[in-house]
Amino acid sequence: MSTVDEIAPIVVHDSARASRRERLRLVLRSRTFLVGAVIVGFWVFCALFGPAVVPDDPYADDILNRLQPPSSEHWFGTDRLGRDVFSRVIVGARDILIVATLATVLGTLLGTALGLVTGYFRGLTDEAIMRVVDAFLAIPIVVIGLLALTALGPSRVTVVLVIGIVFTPIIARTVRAAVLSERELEYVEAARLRNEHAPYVLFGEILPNVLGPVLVEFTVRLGYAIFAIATLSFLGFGIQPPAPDWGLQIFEHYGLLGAGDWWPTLFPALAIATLVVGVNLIADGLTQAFER
Amino acid sequence: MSAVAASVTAPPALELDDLSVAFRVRGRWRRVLRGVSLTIAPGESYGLVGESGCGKSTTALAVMRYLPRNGRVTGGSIHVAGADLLAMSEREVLRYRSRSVSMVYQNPGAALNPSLRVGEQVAEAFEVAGASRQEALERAREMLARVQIADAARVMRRYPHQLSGGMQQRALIAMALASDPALLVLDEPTTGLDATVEAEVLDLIAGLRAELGTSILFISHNLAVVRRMCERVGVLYAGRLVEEGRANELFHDPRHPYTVGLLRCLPRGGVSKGERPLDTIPGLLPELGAELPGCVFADRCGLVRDVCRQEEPPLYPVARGRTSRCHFWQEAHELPFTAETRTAPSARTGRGGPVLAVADASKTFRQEGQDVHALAGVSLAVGPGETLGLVGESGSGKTTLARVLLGLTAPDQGTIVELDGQVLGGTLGERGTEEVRALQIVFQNPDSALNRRFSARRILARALTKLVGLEGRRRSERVLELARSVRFDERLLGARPVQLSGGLKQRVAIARAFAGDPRVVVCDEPTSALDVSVQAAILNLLVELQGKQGVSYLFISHDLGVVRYLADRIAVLYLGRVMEVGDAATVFAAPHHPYTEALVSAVPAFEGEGRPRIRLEGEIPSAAEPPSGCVFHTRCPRKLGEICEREEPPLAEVEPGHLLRCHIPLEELRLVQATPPPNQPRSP
Amino acid sequence: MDARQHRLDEVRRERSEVENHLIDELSAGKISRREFVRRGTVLGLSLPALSFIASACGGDDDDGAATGATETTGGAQAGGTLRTALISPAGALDPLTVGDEGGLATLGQSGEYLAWSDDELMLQPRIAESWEPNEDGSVWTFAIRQGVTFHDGTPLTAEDVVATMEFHLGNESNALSALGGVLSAGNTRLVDETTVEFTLDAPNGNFPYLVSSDNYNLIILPKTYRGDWEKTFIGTGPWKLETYTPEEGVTYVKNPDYWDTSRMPLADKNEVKYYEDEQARVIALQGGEVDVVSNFSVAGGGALLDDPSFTIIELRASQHRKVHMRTDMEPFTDKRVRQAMALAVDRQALVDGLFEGRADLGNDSPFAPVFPSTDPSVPQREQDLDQARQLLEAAGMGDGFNVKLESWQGFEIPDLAVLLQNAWEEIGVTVELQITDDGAYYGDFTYGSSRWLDSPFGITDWGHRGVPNVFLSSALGSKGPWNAPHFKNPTFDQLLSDYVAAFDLDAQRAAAKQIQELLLEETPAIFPYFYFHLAATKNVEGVEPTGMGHFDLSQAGFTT
Amino acid sequence: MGRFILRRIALALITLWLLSVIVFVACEVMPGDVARSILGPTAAPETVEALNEELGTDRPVVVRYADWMAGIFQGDLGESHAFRRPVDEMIWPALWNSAKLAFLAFLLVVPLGIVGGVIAALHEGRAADRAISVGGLSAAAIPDFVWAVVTILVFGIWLEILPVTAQAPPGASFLTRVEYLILPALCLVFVLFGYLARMARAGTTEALDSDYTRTAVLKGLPRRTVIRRHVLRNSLLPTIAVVATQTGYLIGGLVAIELIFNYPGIGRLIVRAADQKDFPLLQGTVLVIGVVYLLATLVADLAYAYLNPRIRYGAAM
Repeated sequence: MSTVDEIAPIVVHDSARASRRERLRLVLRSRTFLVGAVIVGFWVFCALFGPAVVPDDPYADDILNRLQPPSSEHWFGTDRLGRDVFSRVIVGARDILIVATLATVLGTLLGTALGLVTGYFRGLTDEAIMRVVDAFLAIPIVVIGLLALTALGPSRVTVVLVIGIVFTPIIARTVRAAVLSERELEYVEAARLRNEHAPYVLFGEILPNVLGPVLVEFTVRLGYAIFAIATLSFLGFGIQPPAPDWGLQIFEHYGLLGAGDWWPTLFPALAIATLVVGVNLIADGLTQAFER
Repeated sequence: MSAVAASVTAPPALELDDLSVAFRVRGRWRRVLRGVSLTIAPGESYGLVGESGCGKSTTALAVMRYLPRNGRVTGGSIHVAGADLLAMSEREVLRYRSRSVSMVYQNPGAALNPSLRVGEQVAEAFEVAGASRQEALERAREMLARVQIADAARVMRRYPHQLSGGMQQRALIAMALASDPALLVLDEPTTGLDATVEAEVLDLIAGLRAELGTSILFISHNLAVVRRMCERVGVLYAGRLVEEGRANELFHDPRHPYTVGLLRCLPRGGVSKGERPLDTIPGLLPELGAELPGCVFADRCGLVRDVCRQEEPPLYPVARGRTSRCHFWQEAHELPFTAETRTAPSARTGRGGPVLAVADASKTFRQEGQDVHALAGVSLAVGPGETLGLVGESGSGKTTLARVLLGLTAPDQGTIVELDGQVLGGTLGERGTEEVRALQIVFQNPDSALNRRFSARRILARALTKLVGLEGRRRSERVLELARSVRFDERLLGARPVQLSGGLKQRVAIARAFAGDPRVVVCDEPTSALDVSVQAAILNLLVELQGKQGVSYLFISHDLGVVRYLADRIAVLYLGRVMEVGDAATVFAAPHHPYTEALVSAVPAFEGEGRPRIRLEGEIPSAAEPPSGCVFHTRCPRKLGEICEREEPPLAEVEPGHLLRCHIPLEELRLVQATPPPNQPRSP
Repeated sequence: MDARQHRLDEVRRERSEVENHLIDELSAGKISRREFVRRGTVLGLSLPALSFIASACGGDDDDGAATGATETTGGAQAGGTLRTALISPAGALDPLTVGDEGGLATLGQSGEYLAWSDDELMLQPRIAESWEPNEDGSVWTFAIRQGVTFHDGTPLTAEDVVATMEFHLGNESNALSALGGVLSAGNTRLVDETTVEFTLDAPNGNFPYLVSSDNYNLIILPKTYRGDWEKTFIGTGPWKLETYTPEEGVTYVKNPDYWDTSRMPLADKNEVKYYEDEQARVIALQGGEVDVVSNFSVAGGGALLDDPSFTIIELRASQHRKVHMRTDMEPFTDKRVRQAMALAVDRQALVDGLFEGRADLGNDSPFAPVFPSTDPSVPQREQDLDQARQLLEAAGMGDGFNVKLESWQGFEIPDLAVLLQNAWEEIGVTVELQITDDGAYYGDFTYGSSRWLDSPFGITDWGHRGVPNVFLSSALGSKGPWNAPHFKNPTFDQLLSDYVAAFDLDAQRAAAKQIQELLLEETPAIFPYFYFHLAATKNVEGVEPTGMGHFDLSQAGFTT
Repeated sequence: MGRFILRRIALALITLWLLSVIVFVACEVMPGDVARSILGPTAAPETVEALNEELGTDRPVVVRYADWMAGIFQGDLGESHAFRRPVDEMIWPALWNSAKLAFLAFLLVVPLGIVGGVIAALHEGRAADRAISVGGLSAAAIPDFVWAVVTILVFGIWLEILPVTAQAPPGASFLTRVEYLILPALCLVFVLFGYLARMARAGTTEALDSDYTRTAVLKGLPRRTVIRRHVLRNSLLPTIAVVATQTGYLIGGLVAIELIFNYPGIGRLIVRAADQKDFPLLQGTVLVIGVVYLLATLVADLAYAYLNPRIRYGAAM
């Protein structure tokens, strides 16, 4: 055979970077993703540099100038202790982002591991674990959060643990579904045919292929985590005053809406909404890119 | 109704004039069809062939005026039965689809609505054409009977998933014929069906055409099928019609280098690996929408000259009714062979004991509360350097047997797998590294067989580490050697599977299988996902590797041509049982098992038009409830009688090296198989 | 004037020593007419007699008829269904165990007490017609009203009163938080059909308050009562149970057989709706779901306060927040540190900011300005950061220190905590907040298993009491069960028993002054303010709430 | 089909049992002394101890679990410590209330979500799709309690056209009761619409891109018929299952909404139980919520199976 047949005349872009770059390009071309990234980027900036850039000390009260409507001095007005709502909203991004991210990371790590194991081994282990997962899913997340926070006392660590653990089965389900279809692919058997141990097959071979769904799931869950954390602090669990937590701010002020003092409620509510929408837009953009 | 008579006055069933179609991909319009012109006369059957990606299906969709959202006709015209398709309003298009043209597609399972009963779906087609509901149902039943669905009334009440693939395709054909269309478009209608089923569907289409005089646009990658079904053929390459002519002339005397190459790639005419390697077409199809100033085939053509790259060849009239888009069509048949005559072996290296032997292999799956006997007492042996071909319809147990041998599936108790006389554990966990590396596999689909996250280098390196224990420099060197041995350009080692063509991917998979110097490699349909030109290259490679390394193959394929080319011996499986084993030539030629006979006769061939078709009744029975006696008796065209139902015949050595599982004595088989079978068929 | 003097003398003749002393104080101008009436009711003088004496003595009328915004019922019309938003009871409705506002306000609708401690902290006779102490106030005799019937038609007798008292005294009732150490089981004696005599563990000048509505568990029950109050809502009050849906509310109909015809309900029905949340109650009134909202806060009810279409009922009360500092634990063992902490607080700003002025300044003792016995001459503690810093310096804490302040998520406590945190930051004290739920903060209510009682530094909410006795003895006395500051001061204990035993206002005030001064000096706790009790109505008049959280709807009716 | 149902029910039972264990154990972790919380602060330690003994809270966990389960099988969920009434007596009205709200919410949001999703899918990538997808997503991103606050403010207080609590006065007519539930239901519509529309859109898009839709189109069927007969039939099936998963949120997860609207549903009850450390009530409520969720998903699965011929009529013949 003299000719090296069917070597691609196409320039096989000479590295794996190319496909990553291709995916990145797809993601970046998605307007949904970009809008989401800008929103989330803004809040991340606030979380990182908020305390340095805000006009006022978010904790300093001025009780005699309470509930001032928005003005050039206080862009978002003042709250019921006379604190600057704008500063509190900006600075408030840090806590919720850290807590939500940690919780989601925890849930994603545990859930991915659990999903890999159950999806790969199937059989009795899988059945048993999935039943436990089902049982967990039967209780709404807020109720679980509420129980745990009452039992263990409110603290950020508890919030991270609770949400992380509640997310674990949900993420495990998604990962499991991905693994179930992945394990039918022959490369898994090829791995077995060179005597690979199960952990390597799981984490070395299958995991890289389900990272897409995992990443999407992570973003989606991040949105839910923000939602759940805000709900828990709204219910008075989880975060200590005088933290400029958004849910707490809404809880502290929504009763004043009737009196026409809408600003201390509206701005944190908008903050939650924009952040969750932003995260969801990113998730959407990623989903589109990975489904292609 | 005579097709010939109609053609005198009627306008052509289909007339494409300089049709160009482009798709918008990643923000750019890319040309997919480049000025295709063709005409199908009323009642004529026209075949469109070419490798994947050349624009066959796009042509079909354009004819249905159903291009995807990102596609559009950029030039030319389409006339169906005289009507200008591109000028039609939406309303007219509806009428056009319901009255003038119908289409049948690949993958019938997906083309039927899963939540509607089959009868309703077929009847719907009559309703659109103007029948009342009641009338439509009645005519649907008739039409289903006409496509040889025995119990039409019952089938109408079924949901699609309750029908087999062949039945589904029949229903779709019935639906397509409902409007009594001027043109029937068939897009790979039998791809994915078993050879026996394919043969029946093709028979059906041929029969209906003779009966109804419908014009047909038949699209297929399978040259033999087109040869059998069509009067005229067009060869499509990169969106260009490169050659056109009457089927028998074109296949007999191709006048375009591409056609010539395609035909040379096919293992046919009983040729085997020992005689000569298959020819291939080097290179790849140009990228979608690439600018091709000269001949579209120039980059891959062995006859290429400067003019080819600069000047687009016109359609040269070659003979009456024949055209070729090649500047040098006169020389087409002089296209140089890419492969040299093989110097090398093919002969089985050394006799001696078998490398791999399996005795009494059984495998029972538990499914929906039933025991499914996928394998029932299979005993086979593979000699050193030998290729054992494994054939049979889907569901016959080929793949299960392979998996049992490899240790991927634990067999039932009593199964004995021996490697060089040593008994192997049932599962991989019970086998040592040496034993594991001795048995490897090349999977059918290289896309799923290679981890898409890893580079070719990493895939090969990992195999070397685990199977041979190589590390560092020595491993890198060995990776390069492996790549070279499968003719994989080492510059591509850093690429991930997604960046490689199907053939290249399969090379990586083969290299991986050979990383640990295996004794036996299972090849499970290794080329059925590939185009013919690539298939040829891969088959050549397998032969070459075997010659060098003395490895044995267990070669599974539904393509008897390929098996015939590659295998030294062949085992025929049916319902988890071996029906026949013997040398390739022995098995392929009569006398053979009636099942083998049917399989062989189902293959459409280029030559020897006259070979009689042996029909098989129905589908392969469920392995959960195998028939009593000889499991083949329910479909056997040569059934003796009651003994076949009562008693399972043994697998007996009827002549040296030739084993048969049949009550009919060999001599009698020799006799009857010289004549067409007795119970043959309702002629279409 | 002569005739009056004559008749006054006659009155005096029939009065005991104690009572005459009170009359003397009034005529001498030592107490206001209002305080006179209030003290008089405690001692069992009837209202007509009191008003007569008061007018006879011509006591100054400064805040004279200031009997609250609710007195007139002129505009209120009869008929209709009154709807009231009430905070959901925390548990089962059981006279023994109720300990929360929702529960006690519900008890008070159908049930009645021996006496009603009204919005002016005056006792109005109800089941008891009158009462009288012995010389030293160690034995009190109550005359039980005749002609009262329970809702099931059974007439009420003195036996029912004795049975009710013994039921509580023998059953670990919540009522014991006030009666503990005052009245023991078996010491309630049936004298005759109409008379009950209480023999106290020690003399107590304010005993009638302890068996009035202030001790909200003590609704008078039939002697046959054995539990299951939720099924019947049995009592003698102006409202009878129609339906009760737990968690949702109660519907009452007017009791046509009510004994006090002058207080016969105006409305036909009285619907109490339970709300989990203050905001929900406020919104309910705004949205016209209810006509009356009992007890709401300034912080949560801003919408009501700012809107003239709502009538706000404002009561000065003794409810307050107490910031305790454990006197036996660092960093608060040194009283100078405690004083510094107290001096850092700008009370006026808290009152203005948190309550829009609807609160009295606290002076670091439980003696609220609303109590007559409080001595107003004790100087008010003002914010003084310099002095606070000096005190810290002197105590060796010039660089400040870190401490954790514990409390729970309720009322304005989190806000107060934040404001205090910022205030203390000014004097270099860094405070970390730990705001939990009430369950976690109060724990088991016993030393060793309650953050309230164990934490070095905490904020506790105290409800209204008619007299400061509980605030003093239980919460600051060295043997008190709820002495969160772990304040053990013999002088205080002595002054406390003097105060409790004192009958006359002079003596009470004298003791109070000393206690107030002692607590200012020692500062075991900061009492930043005593805030007003607020209720609101829309188109309804005649609602009479009490500082305790009861509300009397008998004379309430729609104005339009 | 029969096997499918049996298997599905068996799985649900196992899950249910696990749920009961989880609930029981979770409640065991809660701190606090049961008798103390019943008797209040002033009770003597001996009395507390005696009551603990009487309530059996001092017995081993396993024994108590067995007792609890035995009770449940007899329909007895025990007695609430704080309210001293049978737990089931408290749960059923609350559950019924929650169910009413959930039903109304479903009644509004299911048709809206499906229609919205289908419209979006039919106009994929165009303005209508953008509006529905982004709008739905944004609405769903705003926590329910924020919606509650906003709707109360707008409809209850500024416009004064709807009641601001969810609890109708006793004896109110059916229509009035519905009127009272509109605002909370509206909040749920906002929260759920985007989710349902997204599911319906995904299903419809998939069906639109399918081979069988192509078959139908190429038969010459009018677009309307194609969508009605071929697309919707297949695309809406998965939405059923999705709807069911939301019952968990609607029954029991509406803690904030029920609090703000003062609605005596099961979400509010659970908060009360947690506040009061009322173990029997807490266990009962959570268990009932779980059962409702499991039942809903079970019913949805069975409905899905019934409507899906692939499951209804086994495998190929």
